[in-house]
Formats: sequence, C-alpha cells, structure tokens
Amino acid sequence: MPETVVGSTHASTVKAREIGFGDAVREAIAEEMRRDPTVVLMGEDVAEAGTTFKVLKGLVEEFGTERIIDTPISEPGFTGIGVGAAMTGMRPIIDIMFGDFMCLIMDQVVNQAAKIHYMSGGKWKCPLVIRATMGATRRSAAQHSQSLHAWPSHIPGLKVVIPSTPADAKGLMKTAIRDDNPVVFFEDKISYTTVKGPVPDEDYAIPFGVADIKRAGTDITLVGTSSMVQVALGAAAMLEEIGVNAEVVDPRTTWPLDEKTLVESAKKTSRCLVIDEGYFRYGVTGEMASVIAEGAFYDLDGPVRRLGAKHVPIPFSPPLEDATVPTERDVFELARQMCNR
Amino acid sequence: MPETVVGSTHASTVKAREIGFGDAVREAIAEEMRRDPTVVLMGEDVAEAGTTFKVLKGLVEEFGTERIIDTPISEPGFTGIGVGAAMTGMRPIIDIMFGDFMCLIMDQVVNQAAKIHYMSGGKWKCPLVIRATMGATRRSAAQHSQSLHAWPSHIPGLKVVIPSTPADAKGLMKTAIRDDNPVVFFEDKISYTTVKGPVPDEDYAIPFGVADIKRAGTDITLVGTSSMVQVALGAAAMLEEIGVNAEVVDPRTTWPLDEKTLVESAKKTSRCLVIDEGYFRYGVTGEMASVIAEGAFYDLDGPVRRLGAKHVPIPFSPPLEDATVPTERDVFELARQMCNR
Amino acid sequence: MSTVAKPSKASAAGISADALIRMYRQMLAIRLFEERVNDLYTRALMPGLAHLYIGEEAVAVGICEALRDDDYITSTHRGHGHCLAKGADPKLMFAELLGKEAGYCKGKGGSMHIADPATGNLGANAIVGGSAGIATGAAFASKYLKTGQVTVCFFGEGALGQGVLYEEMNLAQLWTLPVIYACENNMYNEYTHFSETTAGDIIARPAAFGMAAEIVDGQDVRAVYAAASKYVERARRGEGPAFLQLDTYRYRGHHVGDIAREYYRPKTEEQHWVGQRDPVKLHSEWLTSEGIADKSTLDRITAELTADMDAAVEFATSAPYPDPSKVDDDVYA
Amino acid sequence: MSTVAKPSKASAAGISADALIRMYRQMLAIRLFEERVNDLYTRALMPGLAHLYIGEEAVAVGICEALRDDDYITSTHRGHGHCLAKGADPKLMFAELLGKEAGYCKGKGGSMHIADPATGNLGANAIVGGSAGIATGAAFASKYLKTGQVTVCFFGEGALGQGVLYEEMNLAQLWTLPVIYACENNMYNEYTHFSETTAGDIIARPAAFGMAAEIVDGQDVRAVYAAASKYVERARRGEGPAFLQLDTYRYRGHHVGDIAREYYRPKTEEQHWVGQRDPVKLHSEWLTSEGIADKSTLDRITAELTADMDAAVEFATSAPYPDPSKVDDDVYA
Ligand SMILES: Cc1ncc(C[n+]2csc(CCOP(=O)(O)OP(=O)(O)O)c2C)c(N)n1
Ligand SMILES: Cc1ncc(C[n+]2csc(CCOP(=O)(O)OP(=O)(O)O)c2C)c(N)n1
Ligand SMILES: [Mg+2]
Ligand SMILES: [Mg+2]
Repeated sequence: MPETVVGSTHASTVKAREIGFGDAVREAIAEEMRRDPTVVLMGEDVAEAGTTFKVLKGLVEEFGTERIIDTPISEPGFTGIGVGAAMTGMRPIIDIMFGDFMCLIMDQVVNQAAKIHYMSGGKWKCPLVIRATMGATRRSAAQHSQSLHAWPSHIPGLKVVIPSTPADAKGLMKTAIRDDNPVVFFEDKISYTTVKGPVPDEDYAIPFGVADIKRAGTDITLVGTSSMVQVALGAAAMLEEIGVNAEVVDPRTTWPLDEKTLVESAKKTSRCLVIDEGYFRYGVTGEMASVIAEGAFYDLDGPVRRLGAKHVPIPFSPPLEDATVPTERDVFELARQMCNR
Repeated sequence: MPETVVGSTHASTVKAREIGFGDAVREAIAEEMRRDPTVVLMGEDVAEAGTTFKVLKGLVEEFGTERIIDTPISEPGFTGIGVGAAMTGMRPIIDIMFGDFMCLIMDQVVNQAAKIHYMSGGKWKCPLVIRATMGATRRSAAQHSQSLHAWPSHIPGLKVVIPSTPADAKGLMKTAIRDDNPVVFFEDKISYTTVKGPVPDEDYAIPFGVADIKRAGTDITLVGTSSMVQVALGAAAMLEEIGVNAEVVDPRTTWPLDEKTLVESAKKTSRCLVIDEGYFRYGVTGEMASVIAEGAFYDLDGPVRRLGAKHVPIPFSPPLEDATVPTERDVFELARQMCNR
Repeated sequence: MSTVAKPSKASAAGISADALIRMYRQMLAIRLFEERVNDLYTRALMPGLAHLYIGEEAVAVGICEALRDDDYITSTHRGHGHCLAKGADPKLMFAELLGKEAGYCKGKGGSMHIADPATGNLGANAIVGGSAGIATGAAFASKYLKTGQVTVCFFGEGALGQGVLYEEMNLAQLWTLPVIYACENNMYNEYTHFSETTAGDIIARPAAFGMAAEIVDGQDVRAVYAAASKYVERARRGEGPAFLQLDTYRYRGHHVGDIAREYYRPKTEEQHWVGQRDPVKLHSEWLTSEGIADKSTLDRITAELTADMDAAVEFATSAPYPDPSKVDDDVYA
Repeated sequence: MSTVAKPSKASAAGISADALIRMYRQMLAIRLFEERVNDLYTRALMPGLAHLYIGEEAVAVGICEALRDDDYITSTHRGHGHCLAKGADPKLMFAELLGKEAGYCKGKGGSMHIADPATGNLGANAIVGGSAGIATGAAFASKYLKTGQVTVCFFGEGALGQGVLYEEMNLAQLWTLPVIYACENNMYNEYTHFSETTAGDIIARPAAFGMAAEIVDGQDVRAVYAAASKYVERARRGEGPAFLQLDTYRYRGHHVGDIAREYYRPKTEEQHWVGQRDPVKLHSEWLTSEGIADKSTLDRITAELTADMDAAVEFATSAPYPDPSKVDDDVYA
C-alpha cells in the first residue's frame, strides 16, 4: 500500500486540496476502512445521520450498517464493546459525541483499555480509537462544552491526539487507527464549521509525538493546542505589527509529547507562553510549561506563562462564554507584556 | 457549638492524643454526625463491616443503618443519590472504596455535582463529600492502586483534599462536611496501617487552601502531597545529615491551592522540588511547579523539579511496584543534586 | 380558573373541572411557549439550540397536576414543558433561553439547564439519564427527612440506554423511595428509532426490579393525570417508587435545527400524530363536548396566554446580558 | 483420561465418561490450587490478597467443559477457578500470584489480572462488572469476523449493581451476539447478603431484555455443563446471548484475610453448604455410585494433582522476581 509518513510542514510542500476539518477526519476513516476490513465505527447516530455534526455523512452508504454502527445511548456499553473487540482482532473506532461524555467511559478507557496490555505482561493488545469532541463557544453550556483532554493525557497506556488543522487531523487519525494502543482523538467541534485547510492528495500518516512548528519566529514561543493554534497564529500576526516575531508550536499529541521541539523552541526565543482550551488549573498547560521550564530554564528571560479556559464551568450566555476561552487579544496582550513591549 | 479553626502547626501547640489516620477520619465523621443529623454516609460494606479497611468500625452501632448505609455495588448510582440528597437538605458522605472507581462516577461528580451551583445561577447547592482512597504499595495491582486526585483538581466547582497526617485528616474532614460545595477527599490507604500522629483533643476544623509547613528549612523547598509528605520528611532528615536544611510544605488541598505559601517558601529557599504519588505526567506536580515557577522565577537558582509515580500502570509484583513510587532516597538524591552537593 | 363546571363524567372520574381546565391552559402555554422558541431560533435571536416539547405536553402537564408545589422534578434536554408545568414563569424562562441576566440561572444555564428551587425544579439536564441519580437522591432525602415530598424523574426512552438508570431503579425499589420514573417514549433517540436501540419491552425493565410499572397514553392528559395521581399518592404513603411509560410523540425535530427528517421517520407518521393524536386538541374537544368549558372560555385562555407569552418574549429580548465579569461568580457556594 | 466407563445414566444424559471424569479432575485441581494459595498467604509468601473460589468449582468447570479451546472467557477478582478450568497451567499461575517473572503476566498482573491468549482468557478483572464490556466486545468481534467463537462472561451477583451490565445485555440481545452471561450467585457481595442489594428476582433482569435465561444449581457440575452446552451451542448457531444464574457458595472468606465471618453470615449456613452441597464431593460420589469411576481412579487423580500442584508451588516460589527495570516495559504495544 503506498504511504508517505510525513512530519511537520508537509502540507505546504505537496499537492493539496482545500477541505474542512471534519471532511479530513472522514477521509482518514474512509481510507483506513477501505484498507483494513477490521476497522468499524460505532456510536450514537453515526450511520444515516452521519453523527450529530454530520461529519461522517456518506460513510454508511459506502460501508453499510455492519461497519458504521448506530448504538443505543450507552457510552460505557459500546466503549466496552470497543475494548473487547479491539482485543480480539478488530480496530474499532468509538464515537463519543461530546467530550463531556468521557466522564461516563473512564472506567472502560482507563481501567480497562489503557491497562490490559501492561497487566497482561504484554500479551493482549487494544488497538482502539476513541473519537471525542472538545471545545466551547457553541453556546452549548456546561455539559456540552468541556475540553477534557488533560484527563486521558494523565493516564499511562493511552495516547492522546489534539489536532488543529485538517491535514493534521487526517494524518493523525490514520496513525491512530493503525496504532496498536488505545488512542483518544479529540476534535474541536467548532472546527467543523470554521476550519478549512490544505490536505495532501497522497496517502500519508503523521507520526505521534512530533510537534509541528506552525509559524517560525525568534522572539517568543507560543505553544498552542487544538483551536488555540489558530488563536496563537492570530496573535502572532498582531505581534508582528508591533515588531515581535512569534514562533507558534503545535504539539499535536499531548502524549507522546515532543518535549524536544518545545524545549528547543523556548531556548531559541527565550520566552514561552502555553495556550490551551481546557480548564486552566491542573490542565495540560501545567505539564507542558513544567517540561519547558525544566528543559530551558537557563535560557529563559522569564517564567513560562500559561493561558487556559477560565477555571469555571462553561456558561451558556454568549458574553459569559466568550469570556472563558483565551482570545487572540488575550494572547497578544500577555505575549506583548512578556516581551516588554 | 464550641469550635476552634486552626491552621498550620496546631498539633504541636495543643493538648493531643496519638491516633491512627483512619481513626482520625472516623472521629471527624462521628463528631459531625452528632452535630448535624443531616449527615449520612453511604457506600459498599460501610455499616457492619465498617468498610473494607475497617476504618469506620463502630459508626453503625452509634448511628444505625439509617445513617450508615450499605449500598449495592453501584458507584454511579449511590453517588447520584448523594448529589440529589445534597441538593435537597442533606450532607451526604459517599464512600468510594478504591479511588480507581472514581472512573465510574465522574459523570455524577463532574457533570452534575460540580456544575449544578453554577448552572443554576447559584440557586442550588451541593454539599457533598466524596471519600475515596488513593496510593500504591499494597500489592493491589493496576486497578486498585491509582492516585487520581489530578482529575477532580482540574474541575472547577470541586474542592480536593489530600491530607497527610491524622490531625489534618480530622480537621479537613470536618471542613469538608461543613462545606456547601462538593468536596473530594482522598485518603492514602496505606496510611490506615502506617500513619499515627497527635490529634488535638478539642473540636477543631482546618480551613481549605492553607498549606502547612511540616518542617521549616532554608536551603530547598520540598512540596509533598499525601503520603509524599512523609517521604519528604524522611528525605529532609537525610539531607540534614549532609548539611542541607530542607523545608517541607504540605498543600493539604490541591484546590483551593495555597499558592502564596508555596511561592514564598520557594522564594526563600531558591530551590523547589514537588513530589506527588499520582502518575507523573499531567498530574498535580505540573500545576504546582508552574505556579511556583511563575511566582518565584526570579528568586530560583534552577528550575522547579518534580517527582511523581512512574508513568506506568501500577504493577503487582513487589519489586516492580516499589519502583513506581518516589522514595526517600529518590527525593534525597534529586534534592542533593539540586543543591549541588 | 374561574369557570365552575357542572358535574360531569370528568368529575365522576375524580378530576375537578378546575384541574381539567388548568391542564388545558398549561398544555396550551407550553405549546405557545415552544412556538415562540422556534420563532426566536429562526430569527437567529436565540443562541445555541433548543429541543422542543411540542406534541408531548400532556405528559408534563398530567404528571405535574398530580404533584404538590413542594414536590420535586428533574428534567431533560427537552425540558421547557416540565419546567412550565411545574409552575415556572415564562418571562424568566425566555430570559434564560436568551442568555440574559434576568433568566432563571442568570444566563449561565440556558435551555438545557433551567432550574428553580421555588417550583421544586432540580434542573434540566443535558446528560441523557443524568438526572436519574439526582431524582433518586431527592427522594432519599424526602424519605430521610420525612417531608412527604415525591420526586418525578422525567426522561426520554433513550435514557434506557444508560446503565445508571438501572442502578437507581434498583436502589429506589430496595429502599422504597418516593420517586416516579416518567419515561417519555416518543419513539426516537435523536435520529434513531427506539426499536433499534431497545431489546425487549420497556416496561419489563422496571418490572424486573419488582417496581410498579404502567403504560399510559401520553396524549391523553386525563389518563396521564390519573396514573400519575395513583402512583404519586402511593409513593407519598411510603409504598415506594413507580415507573410510567408514557407513549407520546415529538412533532418537531430533535432540536430546532432538525428540519429534514424523512431519512429517519416518515411524514405520514408525523401527520398521524399531529392530525389524530394532538393532546391539546383532544383535550379541548373533550372539554367542550363534556360541557366543562365552552369555546369562549377556551378562546379567552388562548388570548390570555398569547398576550402573556408575547410579553414574556418582549421582556426577555429587551433584558440585558450579564456583565462578562459575572463569569467568575457562582462557581462555589 | 484412560478409564472407559460402561454405558450409564450419565451417558444417557449425553455426557461422555471422559468429560465426566475430566470435570472431576478440573474441580479437584481448582480445590487443591486454592488450598495452596491460602497456605501461601498464611505463610506470608504471597503479596497482596486473593479471593478463593473454593466451593464454586462446578460453575467454572461445568461451563468451560462446554467451550472450545478458542472460545473466550472473561473473569473476575475471584478468577483462579475460571482460569484453570479454561486450561491454564498452575505453574504459571502460581508464579503470577507470587509476582514472579515467569508468571502469566510477568508478575505485572497478580491474582486479579491473570490473562492468557493461548487459552482464550481475556483476563480477570478487579473492577466488579468491569469485564462485561470486554466479553460483549469479544462476542461482537467473533460475530463480525465469523469465527464461530463464543464468549463467557463470568461475574458475581454483586455485579448486578453495575449499570454497565444492563447496557451490555441490551446490546448483546439487540445485536444477537454470541455471549453467555454467567452470574455466579454465591449470595454475598463481600460482607453483604445479596438480598440487601438486589430488588426483585435476578433472573427477571436478563429476561427484561428478552434474553434467554435460566437458573442452574451451581453445585451440580453436570447440570451446569448441560445448561452451558445448550446455550453455548445456541449462541454458536447465531441465536444470540443467554444468561445463566448459577446458585453457589464460597466456602472461605471474601478474601484470604476474611476469617471472622459470623457478623455477616452464620456458621450453620457455611456448614450446610460445605457438608451437604460440596460440588467435588457430590460429583465424586455420583461417579462412583454410577460406576463411571472407581475409588482407585479418583485416588490416583488426587495423587497426580497433588504432586502437580506441589511442583507448581515449588516452581513459583523458587522462580526469580522480575528485574525492577522491567517496570517500564509493556506500557505500550
Ligand atoms: C450521555 C449522553 N449521550 C448522548 C447525548 C446526546 N443526546 C442528546 S438528546 C439525545 C437523544 C435522547 O433521546 P431520548 O432520551 O429518547 O429523549 P428525546 O430527545 O426523545 O426527548 C442524545 C443522544 C447526551 N446528551 N447525553
Ligand atoms: C466497581 C467495583 N466496586 C467495588 C469493588 C470492591 N469489591 C471487590 S469484590 C466485591 C464484591 C463482589 O461481589 P460479587 O460480584 O458477588 O462477587 P464474589 O466476590 O461474591 O465472587 C467488591 C464490592 C470493586 N472491585 N469494583
Ligand atoms: Mg425519545
Ligand atoms: Mg457474590
């Protein structure tokens, strides 16, 4: 099977089409389903409805209801089925409509899927993909807006993907499906309607644990995850105008984490700001900032700083919700201050 | 009702008895149950058996099965009952035998209990205590040894307590029961058999968000949580022998977090090491180290360093399990290195 | 309600004319409320989405008519009807739906989280099955505190997929808790027919726990009220929980944006329920045919409610948003 | 087994003499294994705890006798019996229990996590009800991949408290999956009698999903085998899942350290089951009374197994621990 494994910045160097974020995910799934008959996808309203977000529209027509499977509203139940099926010869993709429902499946994911390989002394494998959404600003309120990627990132045995572009989403989803371990794949649901981008025509996969430098710069490192990559890029453009040349680094996977690229970038720029859409406290920024501070301490001009969502449940009301997520202006202001401008 | 609210170092200044860690928890619960008839406790085998760990022995004899309530093995179910009862006039304590089972109740705790006050615009309250255990080294293997306190610490709306001594456990449990918010209270289960200490005779409660300096020092700050406080104290004694005077700080609650005491201590000693028994990555050390690094950066001689459990599922085999948890020697070695000895 | 009815079959069936007319008014209020929600959404005045209760009004109204003011309910993503039936003020509801400071939750909750201690509303819930625990816990508290309150847990048949519901039913039955599990069987879990998600008969599930259970025509408000009264009073007497399967239908989409529905349910099915089984129409016809209310009474009610609802929308649209600084309030009590 | 039996009631019941004697051997193997586990614990040679299966042997053995080698099982915290009945090697089991490198899981799993692809053992599980998903998922895969395999999900009656079990039963029945839910009803959830935790009849719960379900005397290995065979073959034919309630009793404590048990169950009850209902004794008496095996055959089996088990313990106690550096291996595949 022809396949190119590409790391960073591939999207600008190869022949590409402009597609949406959700389209990229669907393409990856479709291509892997064509290549491997043991890949199936199950979740609520994934078949005829093509998910609530309509992201998987068309798959059931191609693969049938045997492989694109509507389930009852039983997240623990069908995730458990995914775990068992993954152990016995299949590569299931489990669709968790809203990342908030991760709360319901942590036993299956953390106590079962993540541990079976280790507990069995390496005898059983669990090649399972959990697709879940994350992200706020859709006026969906506190139980449908959370970004809980910090939790699985804390659990040994899991890998965690938080793509920010269509090209990354496609290449990383392919790697996720081919991986022999349980992978939690978070899609920022606002991206379905707001993010488009070039995706290589060729068959490719992006390895886990390779950060992508989304914008090269010299004065400050902005580490952004998921939707915050776009925010960081926007802030970088604003910073440019005041003469600050920001580097934007996208870790793409929280685990494995490309510590080297993060640390090297911070060493180079001597300033670093980490931005994430999860709740601020005890979230992924703490780990990333610590890793960078440990690795680049003697090259830093000041402490690594962090921005996350406000440490409050996500409110419904637009002006309140908008106040919870870091904006380009927030990033710009803090970065500017860090650069003494 | 006579009551003294005491912060740090009270145990050494008042009349005290020497009791075990579990006894302290039981005393706190018993005293609060006497004081407030709306306090009830429910969980698996909590009544006649007094919990699997026998920690609550005797309570059912005093309070009856109406208030010390054996449940089916339905962690989500009885936690949900706790949430509803807390909203409607009671102060339930929910007993989660092994902290690993937190995986089963995150929807109740995170999507319901933690959010109802906020989502209702402050109209409903949820004065609920979730008691759970944490900690390894009991040869209980991967599904009965986890320390998952990083998860609730990440969730706005929750408070999280991780006491290290009987006196703290008692005083903090009382505060937890009296608090009008959901509180997750983690007891290190090895403490039940290994930790004894002085507990004041008087009625007292310890406020949340007040770190305790368990040992004053000048050369390095060791921030230890739960069982790691004892490990840090042991390491401090070893460091003393080579002329290093370590300060040991116990945050006692991960949220609210006493940032000021942590930062001040690090500023004073200019070196800081954070030690926790949870999985290393994306755990509580990342947040604490970041807070300290942000607040004390210009006073630090080197980066804040961290020690956590190895980032692996907890193995059963004694030599393997013992390799996962930070030891006095690990802390001593790293601290020595940080102090250039 | 001022109209006093002559003795009739209805009062023979033990329902007062007052109650019968009040139930009509409440159903109509829900209908008019929801039509305005849809309108606000279509005019892009409402943030997010809403799940309309149109077609299912008899369920909430028949059940809540059987409750005391201090009884509790828990509700769902499709919760406006429960909320209104339990006595909520449409003004504060619309304000909440629009994210305004004057709303029930100061705008923090929105359509899926309206909660109100004053009317015993423990809150709508956006987690399917997510309120089963809260409801059962409230019933636990009522029993422990000997308040005589009963709790109704509303949920859609989709919630039968959530394991926690079985844990709660087991606990409620074991501990004889005063809680009614009200399963609104509108036959669809979003875009999937319940027969594709539900093995066996729904009613066999509560019955397996030894729980009293009954299937009720959810389009007949009097039947709903009668069944609810029976089990609510039974629960209040300390005789334990019950499960009601209320067969009903949602006339509109799963949410306001779900317009093209033919890929998952036939138009003819919709037409049947709307045309033949409308709970508001059926009850109004019965009221007039029984001589309990005449057309002019019903027309007056419609006029009153229309004016109320329009005023409520006006109140909500012109109310201010909360100040962004309020975002940090109410995280902790 | 070499003994060939004359035709008897047993073979009339359709069970070969080979199978009947093999089941005796397997039950005895479990008994002898568990006695040694207890001994190792008492002599402080075993780290952690163990949950003994003594008294329940007929359940695992009768069911596993009905399975193919490549059929799957999932097991529980009380899992040694399932493991042995499915064909595990006692040497590697003891080594695992002692945390040795030679163990089934290189010492990483211990008593509650023995797993072995070679015998179709998907793993013991220390989360009550935690394997219901895995078992149902394995059945899903077998159906999808058309392998003809059947999965047995063993669990204690305590797992009926876990909601996920109902989700899985619903899914298995909906999708006609080849899985058998084997509920070992030993009447206690740790230190609490199941009647205090279980509303209604156990068997009504699977029945509520339309699932085939049967109560079986779990002390009668032939009855267990007969019922298991029936439903395993039915599942293999693609006719769907089943639920077996196997009434049994654990003779010892909930775990090896649970010695003083009178506060939660009477000695007379224990004496009744041990004295009157012992599955090993009942089956051995039947075998001799039916003339399928004589005392000397059974004695020889006992002697063989005793020697095997003692050798296995010896192997395990003298085997080396894993090197601490191995702690980082096997986190990822
Ligand atoms: C745990 C959970 N899973 C999935 C969803 C997404 N979701 C919202 S409503 C719904 C369908 C609910 O169907 P039903 O319970 O029958 O209620 P209805 O919408 O028909 O009133 C789903 C799947 C959710 N909110 N919560
Ligand atoms: C989810 C979960 N809750 C609680 C426990 C603690 N626990 C271990 S065994 C057990 C009792 C299990 O009873 P049952 O299922 O009847 O099995 P038995 O021990 O009788 O074989 C409990 C409560 C657990 N391991 N997992
Ligand atoms: Mg429905
Ligand atoms: Mg049992």
